[in-house]
Amino acid sequence: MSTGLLLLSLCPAIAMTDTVIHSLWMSAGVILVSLLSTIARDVLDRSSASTATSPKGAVRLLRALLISSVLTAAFEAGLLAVSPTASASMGIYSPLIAVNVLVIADRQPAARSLARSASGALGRGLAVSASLLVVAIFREALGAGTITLFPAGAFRGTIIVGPLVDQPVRALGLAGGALLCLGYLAGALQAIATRRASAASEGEKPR
Amino acid sequence: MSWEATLLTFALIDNVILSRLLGVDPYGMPGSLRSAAAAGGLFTILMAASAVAGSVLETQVLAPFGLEALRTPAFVLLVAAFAAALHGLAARRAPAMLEEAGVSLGRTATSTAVLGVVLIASRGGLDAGRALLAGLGAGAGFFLVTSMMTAIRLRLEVEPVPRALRGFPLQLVTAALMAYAFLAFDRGFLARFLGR
Amino acid sequence: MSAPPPVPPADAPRPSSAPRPGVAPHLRVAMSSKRMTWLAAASLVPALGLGVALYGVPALMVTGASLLCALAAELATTLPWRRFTLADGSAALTGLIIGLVLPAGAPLYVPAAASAFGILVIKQSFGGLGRNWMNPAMGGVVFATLSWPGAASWSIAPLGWPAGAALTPLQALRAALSMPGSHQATPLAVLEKAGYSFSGLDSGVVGWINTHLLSPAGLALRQGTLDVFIGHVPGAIGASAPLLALGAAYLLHRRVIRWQLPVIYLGSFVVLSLVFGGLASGQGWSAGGPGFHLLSGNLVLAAFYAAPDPVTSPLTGTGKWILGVVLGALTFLLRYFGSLGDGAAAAIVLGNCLTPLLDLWTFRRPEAASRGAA
Amino acid sequence: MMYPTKLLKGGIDPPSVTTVPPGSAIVNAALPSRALIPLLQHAGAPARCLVKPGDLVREGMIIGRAEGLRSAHVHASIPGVVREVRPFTLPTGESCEAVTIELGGSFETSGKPTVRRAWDGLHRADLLQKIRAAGVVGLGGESLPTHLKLAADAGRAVSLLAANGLDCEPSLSVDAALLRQKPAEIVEGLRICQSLLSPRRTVLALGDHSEELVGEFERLIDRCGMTAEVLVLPARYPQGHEQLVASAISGTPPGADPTVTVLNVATLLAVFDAVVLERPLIERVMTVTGSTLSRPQNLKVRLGARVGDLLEECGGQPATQKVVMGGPMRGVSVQSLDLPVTKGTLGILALGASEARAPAELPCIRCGACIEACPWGLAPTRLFKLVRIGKATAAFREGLSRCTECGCCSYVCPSRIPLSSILGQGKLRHSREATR
Repeated sequence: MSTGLLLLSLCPAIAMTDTVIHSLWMSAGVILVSLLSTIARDVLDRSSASTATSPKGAVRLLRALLISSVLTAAFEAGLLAVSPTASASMGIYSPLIAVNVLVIADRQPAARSLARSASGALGRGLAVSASLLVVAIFREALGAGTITLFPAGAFRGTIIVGPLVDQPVRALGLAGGALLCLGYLAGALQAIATRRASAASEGEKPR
Repeated sequence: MSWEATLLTFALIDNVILSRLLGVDPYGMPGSLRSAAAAGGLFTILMAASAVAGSVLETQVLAPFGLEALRTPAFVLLVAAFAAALHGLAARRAPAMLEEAGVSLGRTATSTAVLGVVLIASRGGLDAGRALLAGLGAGAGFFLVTSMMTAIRLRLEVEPVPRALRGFPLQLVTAALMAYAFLAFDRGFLARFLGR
Repeated sequence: MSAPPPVPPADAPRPSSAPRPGVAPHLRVAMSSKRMTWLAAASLVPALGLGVALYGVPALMVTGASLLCALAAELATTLPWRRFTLADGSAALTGLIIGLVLPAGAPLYVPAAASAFGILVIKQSFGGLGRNWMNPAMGGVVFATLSWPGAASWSIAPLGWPAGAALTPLQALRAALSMPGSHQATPLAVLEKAGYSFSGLDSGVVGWINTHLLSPAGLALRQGTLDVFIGHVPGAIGASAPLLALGAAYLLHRRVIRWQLPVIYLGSFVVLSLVFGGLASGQGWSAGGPGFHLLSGNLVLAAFYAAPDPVTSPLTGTGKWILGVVLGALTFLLRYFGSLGDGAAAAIVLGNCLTPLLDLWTFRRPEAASRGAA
Repeated sequence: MMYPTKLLKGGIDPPSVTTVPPGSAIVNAALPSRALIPLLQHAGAPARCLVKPGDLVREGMIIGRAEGLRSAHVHASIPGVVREVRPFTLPTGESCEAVTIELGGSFETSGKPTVRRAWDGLHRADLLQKIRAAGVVGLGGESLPTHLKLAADAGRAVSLLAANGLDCEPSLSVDAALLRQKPAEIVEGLRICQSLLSPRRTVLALGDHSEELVGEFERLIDRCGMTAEVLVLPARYPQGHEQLVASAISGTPPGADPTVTVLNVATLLAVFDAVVLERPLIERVMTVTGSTLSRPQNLKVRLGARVGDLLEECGGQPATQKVVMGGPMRGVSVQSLDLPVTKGTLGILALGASEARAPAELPCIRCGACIEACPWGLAPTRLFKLVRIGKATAAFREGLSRCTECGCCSYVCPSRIPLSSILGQGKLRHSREATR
């Protein structure tokens, strides 16, 4: 998955990296919706492709929006049922998944088989959640001095990160912190990509 | 909320880009001040229109008939519809502006910034008038911040910045620094400023 | 980095008799940007000296921490690339300014973090000196203030006060204004109520002036006027307006900084305070005390050492004028209504966000040039 | 003093390297024992060589014939024998043939009583022919053959003829000295040009350091019954630039009016010599100065004389680290003292160690000093960055074409960035791209 694409999909989701648990919920939403919507669109495409009237342009966009938004709504309902607090804290950002996954999908070349496109979607979702998780851990650990997970048995759900909890770097927990972390994450990804590219081009032209 | 409070909140304090983290995307960077202005205008109109429609939809349809579950699809389609309408209008009335803005229907229709404003306005339970102000304020804030970020980017273009950070990463760091700067305008400031 | 100038290096092999090469022009101005930076740093030493005299070791600790951290951060981001940039002095100046802007009571991680953020994120991420668009010192301070609002404004009692924590004049004023009823008080009256112990020097001088100069005119200065003026009140380490102005005067004389930006900045702030300041403290129109707000806090330092920073201030004269007014207005708003520190640093970084726009707007290209990149 | 309104914006007042005391006489340099005369001393193509080794040449005899439109004749500056004719590279980098003449034989013109020839009756074509035959070129630095400037094409009337009495660079005082010592000849030369161009307005522009000469020149102009104004401009660099002088006088923006003709006073003197004395251009006045010279002075030098000899004549010292042909702002630093002086040599600077050191470059701090200094209203700080990242074309869109490489930006830059030379490279690169 290309760096630019990953970043593009991260941008709206990055707001939910103030705590680790939020990032996990967001990741779940992105994975689910992108996977299912991709499958649905793919199926529809293939069926309509057989008939001569393949929808295009605005119609196509409308259909995609419809699919992803309905799926998102379903996810929201599910989240509300599972954990009302989580759905409350997701606020306006869970509905945004609808347009978000669509933006990603639109920039993907059409895959040859259904399995391919599905696995592609899954891969994208996983990449996004991994990045979200990294940013979230970094931000919450430094910005709040905690790492919030599920309460499970004796474990009360939050890990305290040493002395930071007393004087956390609050600025990293703020919106700016999210942009900052995403920025340096993007830098790292870009550096890796360029290194790969230069390593690849090493063969033909020595520099 | 008083009308000026609404306007200032959506423009400065809860800025779409800097505080809500909507609308920074690696493909959507305007290439010049003119195109930033054009895109800003386009988005402002779109935000205002769909925010109003959104609040009406919320208060007249969704809430009374208990259709909150359908909120997301409704708003998504609403924004898309308005985007399509606006594009059609602009293509006929102001093709130059549309050209300058350089945003495709796909991008406006799926713009997280616009949808975000609609959602915030409706969840905040703003009436139509306030929603209009909210949309205008958000648009103004979007316009201000994109212009500043564009100017900074044009300045960085000619500088030998670190290779790893060139381009979008620095755009994000820039946005982060601006976000910290704009935090000087917080709710306390608004309260004291409009309070007396 | 950038391509080398087309001058063969001075140590290039050449016949000893033959003259040296070199590109035109063959004359250069004496003042180099490096010397400018070091002069600016040197001109801050008097203010630092008074700070140390007033607050003792803690002041040294805070300034030292910010200074060392700034230098370390600069080294860490340059040495791996075989570059050494400490000599240009900008890192040292940044560290020094951060130290002077913070109060002596701040725990050491505050100056350290401010310097680190200023150098690493604000400056070096964009390629180092001259490429950053935000002032590293002020940006770093804003970052620290946002992260630790309390710790970054812990001011302690200066020399001749009962030891311990103490409110800065602005904090005292805000506290007083926040509680009802005390609106009619002038700043200095508030300070007296807040239990400020003014120095003997102050009472002596003020008393003398009142009896010998003002009493005939039926006027009188309040207790504490002198202390506030010279900065003998709890607050930032480098808050002594007269000493800062002294250093700034030297810089202006050597043309290291130009007068436009600071003067317009302070001027517009004073005008706004005179006209609207009273409203903020509930005293009605044109009843504000600009003197108090001008002298207490970091406004003077920001106006002379942060605003005219060439890297982050507009290129054109028009741009400087506009920015000056904007900065004055922002400082006024944030100081009277805001809650982020005393507003000076925040105003500067907000101004920095505007500067690139001003450059694009105010630079008129010659007729020959068509509408170009910008 | 009342200046015209439209003076240059920006510009600089550099401390001049120890300059010639004002009002000191122009000294005749010793005759060179051998003269090395390049056949390219003008704008256009090199002149074609007319002599071969062993030939005897008389003083002022033509040895190079103009080739093509913008080319000019070259004459023997001393009598004697042609020793060799060899390819030669000028300090500017261009190459051409150069004739070496060894002094010998007798002088026809020098030291003989001069005959003044009346020219009022002459036809335009004859006047122009005389000027062309004498190989007169612009002596203000640009070296364009003067007869081209004076051959005003019929139809378009010349709006302004300006005599430029401002030295084109700081610490050069050629024009100031000539104004003091040859006022009558200069006015006569101006009258000749006026009769050729019949401009709507004729102005003699003086630098403010020769302000006291205004009265004298007005008297001279009245006496010879011509209509011309005398104006004083500030001698702030680069006010002496042709276009800036013109715009200061006419009030139009620089380069806006193509029908303006500006001639530097040294050129006017050459025109006078060519027409009235019928003497070719074989010698010129130049300022030889610098911190390491004990006797800086304005020398009248035979073309082809050796730079080293001239420096010694002015008390050159071993302390000299850097030698510049031309002025401190635009001059070319030379590697060898054996180079000859040419029609375009405005002066010679001998600089000491402190001035010769090439300062280390620091990062641009965006102080904007270069923008304030640029007389053409450009933003060198942005242009040089564009050029360095290879966007010369973008730089042109932002006005690089207006740059004259006057050097003001480099002079004021506190980060010691060689702005003007970088912009120069940018112009070259762009022209190459354009041709490609």
